[in-house]
Amino acid sequence: MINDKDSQKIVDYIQNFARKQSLFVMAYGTGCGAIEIPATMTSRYDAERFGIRGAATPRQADVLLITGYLATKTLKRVIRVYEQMQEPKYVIGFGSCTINGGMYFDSYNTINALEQYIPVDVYINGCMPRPESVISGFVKLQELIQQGKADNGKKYRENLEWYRTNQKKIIKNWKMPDYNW
Amino acid sequence: MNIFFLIILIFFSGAILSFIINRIAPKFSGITTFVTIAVVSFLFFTQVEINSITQFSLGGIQMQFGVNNYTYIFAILVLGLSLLASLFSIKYMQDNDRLGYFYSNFILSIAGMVGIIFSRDFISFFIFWEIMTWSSYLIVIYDGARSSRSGLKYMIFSAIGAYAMLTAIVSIKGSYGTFIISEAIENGAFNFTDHIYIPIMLLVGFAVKAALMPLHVWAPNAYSKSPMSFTAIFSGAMSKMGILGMGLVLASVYSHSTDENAFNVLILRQILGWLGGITAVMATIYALIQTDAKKLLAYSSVAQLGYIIVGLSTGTKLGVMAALFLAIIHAVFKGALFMVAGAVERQVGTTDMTKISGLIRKMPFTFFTALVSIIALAGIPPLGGFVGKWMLYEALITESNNYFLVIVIFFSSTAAFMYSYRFLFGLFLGQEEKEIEHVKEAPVTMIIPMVILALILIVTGVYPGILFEPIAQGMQYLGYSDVNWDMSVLVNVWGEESNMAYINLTIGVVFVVIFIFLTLKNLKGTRYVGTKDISTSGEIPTENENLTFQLDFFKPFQRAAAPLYKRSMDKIWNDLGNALEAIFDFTRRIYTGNGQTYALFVIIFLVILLIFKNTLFTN
Amino acid sequence: MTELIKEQHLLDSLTSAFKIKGRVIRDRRVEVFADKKMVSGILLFAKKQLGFIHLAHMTCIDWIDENKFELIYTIWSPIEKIHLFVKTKIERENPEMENIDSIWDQANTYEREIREMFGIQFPGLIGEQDFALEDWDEMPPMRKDFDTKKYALETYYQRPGREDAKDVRETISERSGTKVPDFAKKYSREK
Amino acid sequence: MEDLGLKIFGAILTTILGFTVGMTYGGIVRKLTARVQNRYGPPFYQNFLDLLKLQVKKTNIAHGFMGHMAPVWIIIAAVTVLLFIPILNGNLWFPNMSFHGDLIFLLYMMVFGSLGMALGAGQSGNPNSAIGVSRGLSQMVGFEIPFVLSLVALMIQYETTSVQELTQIQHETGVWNAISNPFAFLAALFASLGMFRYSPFDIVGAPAELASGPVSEFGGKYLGTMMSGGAIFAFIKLTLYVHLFLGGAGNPDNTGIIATLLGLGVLLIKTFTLYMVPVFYGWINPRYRTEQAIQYFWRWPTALGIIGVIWAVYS
Amino acid sequence: MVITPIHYIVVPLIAAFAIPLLSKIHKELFRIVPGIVMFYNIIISFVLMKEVNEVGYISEIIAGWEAPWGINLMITPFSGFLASLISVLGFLIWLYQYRFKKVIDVDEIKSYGILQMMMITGAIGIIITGDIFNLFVFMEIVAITAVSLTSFYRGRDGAEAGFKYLLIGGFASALILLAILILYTQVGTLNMAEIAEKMHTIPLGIKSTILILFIVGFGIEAEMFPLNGWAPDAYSQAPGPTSAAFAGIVVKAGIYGLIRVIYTLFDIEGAFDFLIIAGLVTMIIAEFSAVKQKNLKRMLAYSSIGQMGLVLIAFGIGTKTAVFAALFLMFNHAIIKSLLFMTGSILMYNSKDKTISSIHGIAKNLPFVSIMFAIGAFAIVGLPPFSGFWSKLYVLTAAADKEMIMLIIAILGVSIVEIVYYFRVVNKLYFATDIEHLDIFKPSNNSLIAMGILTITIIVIGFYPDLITGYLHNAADILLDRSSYIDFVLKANVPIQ
Repeated sequence: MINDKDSQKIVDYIQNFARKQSLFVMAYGTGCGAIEIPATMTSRYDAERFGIRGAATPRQADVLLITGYLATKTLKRVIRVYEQMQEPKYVIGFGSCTINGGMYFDSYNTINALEQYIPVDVYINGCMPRPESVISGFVKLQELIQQGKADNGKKYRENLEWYRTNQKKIIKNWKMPDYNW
Repeated sequence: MNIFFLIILIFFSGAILSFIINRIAPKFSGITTFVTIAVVSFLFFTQVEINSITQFSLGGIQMQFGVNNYTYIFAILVLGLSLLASLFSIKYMQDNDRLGYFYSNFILSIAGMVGIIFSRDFISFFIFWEIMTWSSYLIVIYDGARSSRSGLKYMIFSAIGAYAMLTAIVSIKGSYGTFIISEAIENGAFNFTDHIYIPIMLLVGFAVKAALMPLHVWAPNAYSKSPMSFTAIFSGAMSKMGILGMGLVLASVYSHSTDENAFNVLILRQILGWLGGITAVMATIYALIQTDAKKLLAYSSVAQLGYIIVGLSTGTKLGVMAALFLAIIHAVFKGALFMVAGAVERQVGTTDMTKISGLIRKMPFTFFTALVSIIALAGIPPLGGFVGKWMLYEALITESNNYFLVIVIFFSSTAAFMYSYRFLFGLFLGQEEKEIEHVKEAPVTMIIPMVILALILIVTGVYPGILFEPIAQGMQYLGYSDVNWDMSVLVNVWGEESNMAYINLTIGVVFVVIFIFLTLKNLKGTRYVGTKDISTSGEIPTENENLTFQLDFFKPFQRAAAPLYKRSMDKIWNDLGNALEAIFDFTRRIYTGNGQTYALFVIIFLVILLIFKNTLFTN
Repeated sequence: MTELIKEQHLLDSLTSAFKIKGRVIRDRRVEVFADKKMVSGILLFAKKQLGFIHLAHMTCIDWIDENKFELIYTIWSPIEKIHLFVKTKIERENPEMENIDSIWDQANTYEREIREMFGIQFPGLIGEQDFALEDWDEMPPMRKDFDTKKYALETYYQRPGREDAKDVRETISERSGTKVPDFAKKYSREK
Repeated sequence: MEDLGLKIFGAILTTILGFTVGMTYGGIVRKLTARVQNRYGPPFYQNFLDLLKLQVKKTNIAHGFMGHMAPVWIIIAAVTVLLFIPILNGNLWFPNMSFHGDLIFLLYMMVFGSLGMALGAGQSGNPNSAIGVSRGLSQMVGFEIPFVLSLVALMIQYETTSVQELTQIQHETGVWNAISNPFAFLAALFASLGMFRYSPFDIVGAPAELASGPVSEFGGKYLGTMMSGGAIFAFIKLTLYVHLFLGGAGNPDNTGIIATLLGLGVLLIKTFTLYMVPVFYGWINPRYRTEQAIQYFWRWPTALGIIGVIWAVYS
Repeated sequence: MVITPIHYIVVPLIAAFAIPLLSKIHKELFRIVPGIVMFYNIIISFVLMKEVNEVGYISEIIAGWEAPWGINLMITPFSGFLASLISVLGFLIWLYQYRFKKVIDVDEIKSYGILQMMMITGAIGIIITGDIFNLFVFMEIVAITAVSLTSFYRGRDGAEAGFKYLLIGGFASALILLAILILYTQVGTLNMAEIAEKMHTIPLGIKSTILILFIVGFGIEAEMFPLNGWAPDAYSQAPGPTSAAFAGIVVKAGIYGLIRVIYTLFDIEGAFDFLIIAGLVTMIIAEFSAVKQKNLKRMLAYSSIGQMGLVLIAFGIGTKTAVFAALFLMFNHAIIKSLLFMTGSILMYNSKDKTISSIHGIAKNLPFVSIMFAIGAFAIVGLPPFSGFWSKLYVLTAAADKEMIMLIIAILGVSIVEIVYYFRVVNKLYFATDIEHLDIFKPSNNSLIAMGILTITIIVIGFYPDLITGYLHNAADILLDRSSYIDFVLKANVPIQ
């Protein structure tokens, strides 16, 4: 019965619904964007009504929220956090800096495109994006999840070679532990 | 030859033999010990008849040897534990010097305990008691200068206890004209009407071995400083000798108490109970701030003995049964735990919890033993420890109406979770230390005794009746008639019963269901990772970095309970010791070393005597 | 300038003691220009004798045209309420400066930063080579001759569409009706 | 055998009930908290969604055998305790093995889960977990004292250690223990503040301070299983309180379906009301430090408990 | 060959005069002859002891004058027991000191053996004489020899100790002589049995004065507090074998004098209570003082004083069990303390500054000596299964029979103090290996044999006290029977004409 396609569809639907409605966010407050998170979560915008709540550790989190520019030093930590998260896991790039470097595009220590290093599901534009746009970003992510298109953990695993090459290009002294994928 | 003399002979010749063998082939010293104890155990359990009496006389004193149902409980405990501990000891002590010294004292201390068990008169009881004491003292100082201070402390306190006991013994002889224990009881030595000091002195003597507050201060050091294979017996069995004596005395006192002395007995009961309770609490809170696993266990032993004494002090059927049950269970799990500490010490080289962590992968069997024993220690169902605690609470609430003592005991028992966890966590859990990567599981002869003890704990948890049977018979000897027990059902005075087997069945079913569910569910998706792979805000701990939280583990509790830590019995005894030293120094100065002064002394003495001659001497 | 008595007094006492030049910038701001070797003496004197007990800041400027680094020590006297700038210039080749963290402990932080960002060595400086950067093995990035844009283009993936990033200073200055100063043009990103 | 079948069925039913009610209460509390904070808040079934999501996570990480066993222990403790307390007084639908169990057993069995979790947390090697465990155990020593005092008061007042008996007595006399021994009830109520670990006693998880304390390294199915265990525990504690102090629920004389449903309704009302106490207290109090929390319990609640015991002895 | 008590005195005296002559024949005879004499003493003692145990009393009249006019030698089971104890110890001490390097090396070696032998002879004389003045004479012999032995090493300390002993011992002699004088003026006889018979005729005031003089006089020899100031110095300064002889022999003689006077001569109330109090104070002060001692032999000396206090207590209780216990205690103290002094001296000769702390971990170098010291320590504090336990037990039982509970507690409390200082030494012997011992002074084989015999005795008696208890019971019985002593001397022994 489980192999039955229709019932699998139903199961998928339910699973995706639960995933979509319950997003535990690991907010990696790298840059100035971190200040927008409290506004998003508290009374005025209340992201919890979408089932979005903070997670304290990457083990429990579903969504990795990168809020702002990523220095190469920080990127190392972000990669580790991302790898410690458990699938299905999603990444939201938040603010212009994660998209193209923003105002730091020519900085000697800031990466310019996040998806080169870890797979990103949704980018939220703006410098900084207001809570409305953050929530809209989350809603977009939820749509993707419901459609089953958002599982980038698998993508990361499958293209690990490529991501690693990119990561190692800028993190010269690669001392990360090896995971038993 | 009489079986009792044969046993003593075997023990003493075993002691001498192991001493000699060590000179020839140190390897076989431990095996000799094991064989000696095994032979004695075999003889004891096959040849000795319960309630048979052997009479003889030594130094003009009538003596009796014999075993009754009550002491038989302790015989099982002592011989069983000694057998396992001596097996454990073979490999544990392998690389040490002076094995002959160790093993001959080892055997002598066991001989002392077995002798105590089959002594039916006070003199042989005392003789064996002292043999046990000094042989164990010699083992405590086995470790050299480091432990000589704790050894001396142990010896002094033991002497205080032993001499208190001797005072009572000779007083019994003086007042009741016999040294035979049963006759003394019949003659009313423990009536608690006149010669109240006799039972009290005896209790003081036993209380020292049972590490009752305020006479416990020797115990933590002595337990932790002696070799672990001996401490397993030291804490497991030897402390129970104190319990044996206390049980005997208290049972006689209670069963002979009449209306006139009811109040006295009540006071005694309350004092003992509270002393036991305070012992339990204080030892517990000191246990949880220890960083050395051995010391933690030592304090824990003191605390557990506190429970047992509380149980004995109630004097009720359930209370005494709880105490005896706890005594056996405590011997089992504390024996196992000290063996665990010993195994860790041997394999790693230290038991300092701040230096060790993450041994679970290296020493799984040891961890299993530790886990089971700790569950029993904490009194968590379904293991044996719970049964004992259950009976203790029931006795306190339903039979002896000592409600606030319940709270004290419960506080201690809850705080015991803290140090129990600390022990498991400190040694076995947490991140793996880089320095102890080479560590392997302990040798088989060390694992076997530990695992046997763990299995005993599990079985007694499900079927406490196995232990209830001998205990009930022993209690009948003490004068408690109509002791009910069932294989797995606990009944309190109000008629309520708890079926341990039933509970265990439930737990087992739920366990299997959940375990299968968790294990099978997305089996492939489950990854086991190393303990270095933890979420540390993205930071990567280096190879040598150990993030395990070990120092000041219960600092907040320590702060909250700061008033409790202020008064330390050690300090009070130290002050007393210093005061005595001052007195000694003063008396020393009487001897000035000056001839004239001495001559003056003589003259003064003569003059004083002449002045007071009429008051001193009459016709 | 009559109201700047205490500033002038301070300057006088410094110049008379050390034979150095200096000036009063405005109220509560005094700067002196010292030789490399005199700096620690001046600082110690200011700390012990004049009450400048606080090292507020320490920084470096790369005067690439003069081929010099300028080190600026900002110290503060809570009694006089004056910021004193002690400035000194050192050669750009193999730059080396005296370590003053024995005078003020907090100088250690600044010195490590300057060492990392400008490559100025402070003999006897305690602390790891890495300060803010991690595994940096290029030219110290705050030097004027380090081309950060070139480095970024080479090292990081550049998202297409970002090439039109122009120097917008012209436009902004036109919009506000001012002119871009000459020195600014010199350091324009678009050579 | 028929009896056994019924029991198994009842056991499953009880577990489902406890689980559902516990989870729902948790959801409602989240909603209420949001409303108090002037937010819209998540739906009341949010907890179920969270749990489902955690259970359908594709990968899970365990740090070793004890890490794997920790949720098992919690569930064992939760389900066992649940089966040994009466859900409805004398109702056959719920297996109610409490004839055999008693309060002391329950007290210790509840710790079983905590210990399992602590061991699992310990094996993860995360310092936050260990600190959380240390705090949790310390706090437990704090609140157990007033709690046990109140229980002892009850036990000696009615000379029984069985929950079932206590409920039955209240049912027969019609006087709740909360009224017949108000001091013990108050002490227990204070203890419940610590037991539910809402603010100001949320020092174990301590968000923003310890990551999430002992569960820092647990995710996916492990976290989900722990959550369900926690939910059942919440229900257990509430039911236990209701049966001990608030007259229990259910009518042993009438075990028909309607009466059962009615009894359940009463149970839910009482438990929910009780649940609001720690929640309300939490809304208006910031987090204590550990030693403050312990000392909090050792002051007034303990005093109340002692008065309660004296009251029980002399009444 | 007929053995009579006179041999005790005659043989050593002859030997003492013969030794200087014999030594011309062969040098070694210096040392060997005293040993032969000692061994002969043992033979006499055992023969006499066996006999006296059956008969009750043996009397020997010297120079043909019958008692009460002449001097008679009296062997009772009590004195027979002490005499054999002293003989055996004397022989063992001789065995121990034979080839004892520290003694041999000194020039006065010739006098040493003679002095030692004469001291023992004097002690035996005290015990077997039946004449009070004769007793005084023997006392003087003991005192003089003891003083010269104390200052045997002619150092400053030895001389000082000898002087102290001489001073206090002079007091003792003077007081005893005074007492005898007064006694003679009152009863006109020096025979002890006759004195005892006529004692009731003396007025109480004079009687108690005499008693006090005797108590103080003998108390000095018996190390009663506060008359024992000489003892620690003398013990610690004397050569090792002599210290053992002091503990085992000299003190026993003093105690004998005291007991004979109080038990046989006088019939006064309160003397027993006085003994208890004096013994208690002696014991407590001495044991307390011992704790703080740094010199091992001084510590042993204080311990010895304390044990004597215990003996006094036991005699003071005065019941049959108590006297039996006291005798047992004397026996134990003699063998154990001798052993301790023998081993302790060897240990002390190995320490540079004569302190306990400087013999850390010497057990490695001197295993046998150390273990014998340890056994001695175990025995003296009364740990079973060593002999010391039994005597302590009997003392306590005797006290308990009279319901003297505080006394029991005091005795046992002091025993704890004893444990403290003895175990401190044992701890140090065995378990501190931080000091290297280079040139070790090792005991010769004959010393080891002597010590070994004592050790084995301790253990054997510990396991089987019945070996001697029977005899001791008999001795105690007869000691308590004052009238039979008088009757035997004055009536039964009068030749029938």
